[in-house]
Amino acid sequence: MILEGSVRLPFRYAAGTTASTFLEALRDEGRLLGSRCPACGTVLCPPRLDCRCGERATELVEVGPAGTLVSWTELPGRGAYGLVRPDGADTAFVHRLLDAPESLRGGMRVHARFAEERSGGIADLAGFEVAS
Amino acid sequence: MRADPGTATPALSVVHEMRLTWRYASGTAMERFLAGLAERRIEALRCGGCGRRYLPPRPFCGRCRLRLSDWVPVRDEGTLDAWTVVHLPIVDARTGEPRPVPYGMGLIRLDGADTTLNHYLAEADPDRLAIGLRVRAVWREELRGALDDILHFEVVP
Amino acid sequence: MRRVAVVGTGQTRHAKAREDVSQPELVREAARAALEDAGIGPAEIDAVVLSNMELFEGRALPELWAGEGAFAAGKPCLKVATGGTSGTSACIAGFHLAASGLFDVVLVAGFEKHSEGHTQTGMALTDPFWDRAVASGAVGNFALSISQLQAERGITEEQAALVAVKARRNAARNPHAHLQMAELTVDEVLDSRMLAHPVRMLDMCPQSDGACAIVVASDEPARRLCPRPAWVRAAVTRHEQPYLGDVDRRLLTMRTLRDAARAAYDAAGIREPLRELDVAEIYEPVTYAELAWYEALGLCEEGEAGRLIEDGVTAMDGELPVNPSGGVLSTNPVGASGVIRVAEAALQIHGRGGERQVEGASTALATGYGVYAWSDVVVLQAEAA
Amino acid sequence: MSVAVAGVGESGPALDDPRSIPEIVLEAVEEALQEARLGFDSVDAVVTASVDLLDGLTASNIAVTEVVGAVLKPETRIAADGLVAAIHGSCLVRAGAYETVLVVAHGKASLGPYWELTSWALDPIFLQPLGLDFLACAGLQARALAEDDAAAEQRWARIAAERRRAAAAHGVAPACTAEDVLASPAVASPLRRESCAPLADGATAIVLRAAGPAEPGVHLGGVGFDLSPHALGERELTEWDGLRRAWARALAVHGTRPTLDVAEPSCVFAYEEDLFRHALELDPGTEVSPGGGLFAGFVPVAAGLSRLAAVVRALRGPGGLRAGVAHGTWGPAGQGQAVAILEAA
Repeated sequence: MILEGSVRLPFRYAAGTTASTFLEALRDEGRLLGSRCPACGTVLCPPRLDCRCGERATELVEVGPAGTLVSWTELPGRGAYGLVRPDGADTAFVHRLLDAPESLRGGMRVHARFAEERSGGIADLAGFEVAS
Repeated sequence: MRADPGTATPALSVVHEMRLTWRYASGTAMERFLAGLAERRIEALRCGGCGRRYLPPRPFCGRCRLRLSDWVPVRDEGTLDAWTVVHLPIVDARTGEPRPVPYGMGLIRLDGADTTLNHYLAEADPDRLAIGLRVRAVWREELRGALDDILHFEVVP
Repeated sequence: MRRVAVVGTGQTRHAKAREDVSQPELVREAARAALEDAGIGPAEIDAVVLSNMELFEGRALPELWAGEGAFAAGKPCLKVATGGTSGTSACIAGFHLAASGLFDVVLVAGFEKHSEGHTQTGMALTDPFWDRAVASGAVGNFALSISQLQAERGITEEQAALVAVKARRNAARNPHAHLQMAELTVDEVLDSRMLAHPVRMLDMCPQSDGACAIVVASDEPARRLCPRPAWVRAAVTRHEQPYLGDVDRRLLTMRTLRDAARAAYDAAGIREPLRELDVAEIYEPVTYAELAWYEALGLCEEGEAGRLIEDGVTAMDGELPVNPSGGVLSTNPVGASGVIRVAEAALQIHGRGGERQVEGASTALATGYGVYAWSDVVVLQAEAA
Repeated sequence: MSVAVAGVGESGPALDDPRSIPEIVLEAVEEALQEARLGFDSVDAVVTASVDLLDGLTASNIAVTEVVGAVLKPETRIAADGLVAAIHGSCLVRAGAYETVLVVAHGKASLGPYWELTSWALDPIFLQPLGLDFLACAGLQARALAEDDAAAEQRWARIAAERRRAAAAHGVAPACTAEDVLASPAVASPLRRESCAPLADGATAIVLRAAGPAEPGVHLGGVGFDLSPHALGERELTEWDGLRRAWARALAVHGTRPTLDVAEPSCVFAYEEDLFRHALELDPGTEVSPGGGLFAGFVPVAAGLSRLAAVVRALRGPGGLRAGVAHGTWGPAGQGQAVAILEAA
């Protein structure tokens, strides 16, 4: 026999100080921040306390809001996602794409659009749209 | 601008509520056991190697590493093997609700089984509970073929 | 097994909630400390073993996100999880990787952030046909088993309270410990809130956020990296039948711990553990368990555990100090707790125990425990075999 | 000293297997032991692979401890692809800790909403809130490849059709043509329904034994595994860098580069075969997934171990094949990679 078993469980994940600083700048100032590693110079976005090279990357710098679309996908009923490298950052990150998928292609310029109402999460960035 | 852990700024957090449903398969042994409960019948599987009569019934004796197929009847009455009175309730994952406290819990060795069943006790007074007490199942009126068809166990006077 | 040793240890500040760091950042804190202790950089790590209980934080495959904290990006990394033994089993997996000849230096990191989940989430998804409708929870499960320990061994609430006092007072000398209570008394333990008869609040371990890491090395690098390596003389794991009501899943008998300890002592050539061990870091999630483990570990005859704690045999100045760190009773980030046991045992052999150092410790025991079903026993020694 | 694969056993892949996890696992374990001509008592240690959230069980190895014969024995439970469990098992033997090790992995995709569950493996701060899962990540990776390669989608459709045809007799999905693949609906563009391996239930068990290097049978030679950075944007998305590193380690352990007669990659999506071939610099003469690979049924967690079993069967077969490679992967867009060289002695 098959039994359907459900759970409803709440979880609350700490963003940590570095990601919080990023999310606060996003919420309060509509700015994108990256972290620059003092050792290797890499700028990571979203910022991280610890760089890939093992050093602490505590210096925060502004990146974007314009950037380059690296890749994208569309899921039926769920919209489009893109991998976007903000200007001034060495890494790209995934977010929503706000334009029709037909208009998308890799390498195109995109621009961050910030949500009207912001609450301190990654969704405060509504997504990226094709730069006009 | 710098970000250091341990600084005074309260950090942000992200909330996710897990709402998931799994389709669990009982396996044939458990299916027969649960069907039995719906008729107020308890059965265990007996190992041909060590002779242990297993509750819950399972396909395989982990001690003897043998498949099991020998069903034996078990009574709905037995001996209290361990007990406690709970004041800090567990939250039922199915409902998200805690059980009202205090409540008794026991490990019950049903007559005819060699392993024990963990279940609720009607009695919640520590002074009236002891290992070795005889207890019996109090069944739900409308049986559904699940372990909570037994509401709890009461001390046999 | 080929020679391997623990050559470095590191842990975070453990607390009720570490909201200042994300999971990978928490792991990084411990990993960085372990590397500094071993005097190596991330590039010298050949493989990473992670320990974490997925459902406490609701994560599937937690190494994917948190592994980078342990410098795992671009390296071999695997995750081990078996409840309370997750950490000790991860250490043992790390020993085996280093002994395999495939990896010279292995970083083992355990972590848990209980504050990110619901109090009971880790226990919520038990067998849906058997346990879930009548779950007794972690505290309830202990309480049931303790009723047998009291009935058959005469263990008293006062003796259990002595364990709580020893643990929290020891913890006061451990800068990493979560609960530090230098002045705790037996009366305070006995007056604390009843959770499940006879288990009181101060009988139980806390739920902590924290991480711990160790650096494991094979023979040659171990000698190079550490002036006094903690050599692994025995590393034994035993698993049990799955249900709470199965025959030997009881504090009283705890067959897996008895079997594992016997096998470990054989491997390490230990005949009289109480005399030959210099220090023990055992996984005691509840005060009564420590007393049951004294018997299972062969530190005393059956029925003598209460006397051991009353006589101070396992106190810091006793014949065999048990849990100078304050133990699980003082710090319990589950996925890290087993790693902490091994790290603290190694720390004693390294002679880097600070205020909690047992003078001249050269043979140390570490154990892991999970829901009566799993036991791990590790013996570390200053002398290689 | 060498590590021999003394027996393999498999249950499934099956669609919506009505049996419980222990029942499915027991079938695979008994078959593997039988093939190895060993009883449970000859097994010194067990390595299991399972993932709690996929099974809907806390410490989900509890469900299988009895049927894998781990009661009162050492068991290591690895939460990753089953090939990593096999690699760990081989380390137990190489370390001289145990002579005979049973490795078991199970997965039951019918238990829960697999792709939805994978969202719980993604960064909860930056990725999970966007509704991403492993399927979306695969779409991003496939697009990055297709962007510079106009022929990619046609090629993937041909690969998918070929694998499905090879798997039709023993798999869970019917054969179809490349045209059918291209006509099937997009699930995460450019990925289409029929270019993805069908989810299934099953278990795989293998017995590893310490053996002399020349002892007849199939030997588990060089092994390697790797974890890439979690964020897609911190990887070279059009490569499986992690597999390249894992493969370099496997070759270093192996000592020589063997001529591979057969390769069994864990490709859930047809595009991944390109990445696999590229990372291993696979010779065109190597036969890839002769039985259809995961297109016969993708059993999460067990997939990599089932690939190992497939290579062992191929090397034991009448074709006189000498060496093969098994591959496993887990995580978003191939974040975790594992690879093992198998050789007939």
